[in-house]
Amino acid sequence: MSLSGDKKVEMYRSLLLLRKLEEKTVEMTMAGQVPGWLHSYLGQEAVAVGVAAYLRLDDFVASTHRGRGHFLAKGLDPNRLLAEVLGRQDGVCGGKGGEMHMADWNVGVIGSSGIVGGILSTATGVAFACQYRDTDRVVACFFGDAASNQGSFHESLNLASVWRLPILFVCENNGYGEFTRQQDAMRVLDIATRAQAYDIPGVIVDGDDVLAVAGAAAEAVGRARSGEGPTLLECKTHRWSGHYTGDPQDYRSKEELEDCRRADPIPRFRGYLIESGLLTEEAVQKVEAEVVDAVAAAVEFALNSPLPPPETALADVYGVTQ
Amino acid sequence: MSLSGDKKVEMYRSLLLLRKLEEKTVEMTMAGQVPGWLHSYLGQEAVAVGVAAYLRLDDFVASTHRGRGHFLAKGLDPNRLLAEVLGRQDGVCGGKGGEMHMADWNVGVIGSSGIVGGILSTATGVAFACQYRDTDRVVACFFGDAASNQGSFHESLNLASVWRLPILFVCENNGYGEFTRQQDAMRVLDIATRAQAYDIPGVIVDGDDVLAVAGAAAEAVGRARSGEGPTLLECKTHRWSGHYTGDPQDYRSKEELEDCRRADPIPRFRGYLIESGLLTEEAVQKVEAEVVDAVAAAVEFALNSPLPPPETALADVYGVTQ
Amino acid sequence: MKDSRYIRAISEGLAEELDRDGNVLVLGEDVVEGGPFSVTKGLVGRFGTKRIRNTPISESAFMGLALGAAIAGLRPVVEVMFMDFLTVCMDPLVNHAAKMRYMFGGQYSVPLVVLTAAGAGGGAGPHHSQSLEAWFAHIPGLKVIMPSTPYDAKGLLKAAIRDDDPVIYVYHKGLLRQAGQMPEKDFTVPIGVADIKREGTDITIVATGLAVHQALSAAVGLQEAGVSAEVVDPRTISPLDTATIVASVKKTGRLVVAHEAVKGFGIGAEVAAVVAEEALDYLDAPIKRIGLPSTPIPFSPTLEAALLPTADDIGRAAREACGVAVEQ
Amino acid sequence: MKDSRYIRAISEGLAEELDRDGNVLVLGEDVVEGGPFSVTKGLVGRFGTKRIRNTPISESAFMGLALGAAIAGLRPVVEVMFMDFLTVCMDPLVNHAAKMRYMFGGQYSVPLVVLTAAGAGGGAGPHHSQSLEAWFAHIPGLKVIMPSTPYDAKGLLKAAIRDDDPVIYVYHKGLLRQAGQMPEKDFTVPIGVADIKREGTDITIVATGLAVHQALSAAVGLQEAGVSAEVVDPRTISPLDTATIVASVKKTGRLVVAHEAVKGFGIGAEVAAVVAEEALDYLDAPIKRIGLPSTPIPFSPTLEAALLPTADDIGRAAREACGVAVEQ
Ligand SMILES: Cc1ncc(C[n+]2csc(CCOP(=O)(O)OP(=O)(O)O)c2C)c(N)n1
Ligand SMILES: Cc1ncc(C[n+]2csc(CCOP(=O)(O)OP(=O)(O)O)c2C)c(N)n1
Ligand SMILES: [Mg+2]
Ligand SMILES: [Mg+2]
Repeated sequence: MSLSGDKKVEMYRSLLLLRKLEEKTVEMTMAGQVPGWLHSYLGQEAVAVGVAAYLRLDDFVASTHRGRGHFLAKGLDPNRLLAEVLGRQDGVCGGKGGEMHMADWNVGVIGSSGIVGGILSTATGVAFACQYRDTDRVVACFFGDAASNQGSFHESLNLASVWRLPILFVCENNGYGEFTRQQDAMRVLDIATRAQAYDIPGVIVDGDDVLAVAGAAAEAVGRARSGEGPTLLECKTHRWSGHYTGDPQDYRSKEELEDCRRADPIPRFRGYLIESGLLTEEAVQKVEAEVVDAVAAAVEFALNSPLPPPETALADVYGVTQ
Repeated sequence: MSLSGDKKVEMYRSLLLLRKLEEKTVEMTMAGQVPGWLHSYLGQEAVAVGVAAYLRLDDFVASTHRGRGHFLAKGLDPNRLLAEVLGRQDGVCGGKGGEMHMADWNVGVIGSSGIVGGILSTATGVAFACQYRDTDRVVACFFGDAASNQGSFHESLNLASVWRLPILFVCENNGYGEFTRQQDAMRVLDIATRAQAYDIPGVIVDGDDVLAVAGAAAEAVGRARSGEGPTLLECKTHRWSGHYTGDPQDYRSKEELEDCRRADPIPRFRGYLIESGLLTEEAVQKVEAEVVDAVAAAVEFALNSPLPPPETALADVYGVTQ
Repeated sequence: MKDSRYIRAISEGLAEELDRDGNVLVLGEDVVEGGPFSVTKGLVGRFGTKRIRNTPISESAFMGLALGAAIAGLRPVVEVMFMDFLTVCMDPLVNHAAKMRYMFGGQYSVPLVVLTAAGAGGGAGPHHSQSLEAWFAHIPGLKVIMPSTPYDAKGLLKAAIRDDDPVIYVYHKGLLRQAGQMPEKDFTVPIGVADIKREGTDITIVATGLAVHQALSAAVGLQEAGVSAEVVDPRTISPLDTATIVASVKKTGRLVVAHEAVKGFGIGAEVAAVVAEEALDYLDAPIKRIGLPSTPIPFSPTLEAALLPTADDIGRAAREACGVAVEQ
Repeated sequence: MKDSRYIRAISEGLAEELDRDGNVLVLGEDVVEGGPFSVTKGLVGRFGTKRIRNTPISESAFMGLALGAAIAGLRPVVEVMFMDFLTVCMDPLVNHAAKMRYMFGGQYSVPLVVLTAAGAGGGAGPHHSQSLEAWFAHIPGLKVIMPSTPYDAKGLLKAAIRDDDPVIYVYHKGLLRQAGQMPEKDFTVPIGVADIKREGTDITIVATGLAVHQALSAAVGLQEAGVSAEVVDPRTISPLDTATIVASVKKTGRLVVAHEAVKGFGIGAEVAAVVAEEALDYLDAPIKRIGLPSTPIPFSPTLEAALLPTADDIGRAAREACGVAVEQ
């Protein structure tokens, strides 16, 4: 199954939405409008969009503290996403989760976690349910390079492997866990190597090339859907910003930061689309304008959303007893 | 460094001590003299003795619920070991630890754990201390095949690898975790494969061949002593008895159980010693007689040791505040 | 009504719910063979390995897996062999299962049951003997139950499986052979409702798990000394039925709280605190708590016996509270 | 004496102990860069990466590693960035560090300090805001301290590093900029000794961590209403200095206990229970507890603020206990 031209244009729009909404969110954070921390996804957009390309609405994603890109790519409403980041009533979790803890089951967003490695086993469990019910639905679970040093990574991959669960473990390798370089936290540089410990395929892909990511994901999704079990997909990518918005990044050289930006997935993909005649310069402008509008609409929606009523703070700790 | 003839004879004696003391302990367990459960080490003796061959008194071992063999091989006094198994005052932990929780720092026995995978990180920490202090002491940490599915395995090996700690991770692969076969708990059958996830050597050895184990351990100990970091050493062996003494083993066929016994490391090593002229038939009798005596002495010592005074139950929760 | 043992009550409760609802399944280490105490024994014959499933030794992953299955609509029962092992899977339980409904704005239900054996006795040693219910009771979003009789064991298990929140189901190993009566037909025991196991007028003994039976036995001795003890079994630790406890203390004017867990910062503290908050003026004597002293559980049965709370300890505390001469 | 902030008190305490004893070292995620709250900032310049060491994200392994180092004679200080993350390393702490001295018959000392940030405020959300001290206080073998002032922060940290038992050192993020005085010279604050932060005669307020300051602020308002409040800061949660608490209540006859952790099954319950056991006859009013209601901590600052205990809550409870009109 290859991607249609329309689908590719849609992917371009998605990349742009992730980028522009992120830029805006970072700006709002610097302006003090966002409570808590913000973990910017700038630079890594091709991973989210590439993996989402072959996911259906009834498939799932699960994610991390750096998760908004994954959610947008899966189809989470940008308005409700941004409202959540601002802790507003119309946020997708009513303001209770915020940036690091978001879910929207209706579009297949299982959720994210402020605990590094915390979501892998839950995602594995959703994949288990997909299998238990004899569906062909699949789960894509995102996590960082540093998260692959947590015990939950090992246990979840082993369990998914032995039960052949329909799940993609997508490692977004941006070379850092907070301020620590990957090579200071592990001796393997290819996380995909770790797949061998579970006898599952480990695939490495250029995470700044959205089509390459999509291609690798397609194969892994295919395996998962047809009952062949999990894949570990490592996407090598770049974290443009600091660990959190405001991180001065003293631990990175100027050259390194410039290199990061050179890997920008968006102009690369745009170039491809134009070259292959899928997008004209005009169409590029149009998509851009639409995305700018969407971002503006999200900002307006989010800022206009009221703060949640204090009494909701006590709601939903327990369900209604039957 | 190769093993001297004397050392080999000593290893034979050690194998025999492990075997005979174990047979006696199992007998006492069946007779209701041992509190709690007993996890028999019958059949796996070559692993403990082989690994211990190149360890110095000031090196360390750490172990599991199935740990008495490791401790005896490292030099723990059989009298005090058996007294501990019986929960007596002269037990090596005053009766507080019992079979699953034993330590004797004086002979380099760090300790064991009733929590599967629980000791790996502690052992890694002792190795860290050896390195921090610029010594050439090393740690051998034993664990089972099933324990390699715990997160602590992954995290500990990664940490030991990245800091190049002087430790041998010795996986005693007996093919079972309790009643579950290895292949039902993981898809890799060679645990040594998992070493690749940490870029450390992963070595497989016949765990029923004490000289093979010793040879592999020698190399790993050498690496550790000289600052080259950890090794994952997988010893394929056989668990003769059930998971615990009394386990009817319905889940294993008669043939399998017979095959187990055919792998007996002791006659094999005895044959080698006799063939190579290191041991005469007479000497064999003598060693055997000595071991039988030692076992009888241990039993007498342990049974004569009083139950611990009840007031000690309150002691040693905290240290004396300075 | 029929006779049953506690262990059988659990197996039957599981079997009935597995039968009733195809979404129910049982996961854990060696559950196919029955687990460490045979509570799942025989289930695989009826329900197959799809629904009765052995897991690798990876408590953290299979707990999280069960959570994922639960939010996707299944109703997993996860066995963690010994409560001590919950230390390796606190994160999925506490940061995820407990908070998922709340932090995601009410989107999810988490119908997850964790079945685990607590308690000491018989030389299981420091890693197979702990009673850690207080940890889970302190976490909003979790429910904690500790049945003391076969009736409660079955009724609460079935209620837990049908409940839409994560429930930690703690049974004491020492209760497995406990006998009792229960209905032939389907029944549940409501979560969050205490049970007065014995009525009395002079003193309230709130006891949980194995200690309920110690309290009942102490009550017999107390009766002989002219003291009428009421034994209240909360059954559910969280949410705690404070109304029943407070009402009982208001009636009797005296309170002893007993459990096997370490006394300090144990659930007995909460019971005492609630009473000191809501019924202080009714108290005729200081509140007494019985629990394990501040020690790990030692292996040697002699040492273990020296530490574990007994019926005598409860009886003695009750006599003191009532100002009745204490036997030597 | 000199002025210092709480954050500086911690860094200085670490630096002095690192200086004093070559066995002391600091481990944790990004401790080289200072950790999430800069408490280890600058140490690497003086002590190098051998002694100030970044770890992979593997809390369970590096906690166990620190334990192994401790039994081998080093004195590691391990930073776990947020107390919520302790859920992933309960096993090395609870089953190993806490029990090792005991279960191995007194062979080992475990001079291990766990440094961790607790508490909510500012939208850190459900996974970066919890106060879980009650869990650790319930585990024999562990010590738990919660300093509320720069003086206590430094003195207790130094005492903890010199202590031969595992100590969980909990600081509240909201205290980091707290200012206070302390000696120029080396000093320690003994573990296990409470501090009366304000003397009073009408009511005792036992408060921990950030709540100490809320209690002190409430005490000012109470004074204006004619109520003299004594504020007792246990400083050490376990072992708890019950003597000081009980003596204070015997003097004042009233008790409010306040902390930020969830009220139910929190450490306030233990304080209340001890008083109901040892000073019941001195109580002139029901014991009141202030703490978080039974909820996770939500992200939105509006919601968070609706839940977190305040000085007003403490003041109101104290007035009620004293029968003084409560302000609207
Ligand atoms: C259990 C746990 N430990 C530590 C942290 C603090 N922390 C948050 S993000 C992060 C780094 C994660 O790195 P990686 O997994 O590579 O993801 P990235 O941030 O690069 O996307 C750390 C250490 C945490 N949130 N949870
Ligand atoms: C955390 C934990 N989970 C489960 C158990 C119960 N248990 C004890 S031994 C064992 C099997 C261990 O298998 P393996 O690691 O292969 O060692 P072996 O018994 O074969 O020597 C299990 C599941 C435990 N003690 N601790
Ligand atoms: Mg990263
Ligand atoms: Mg095994």
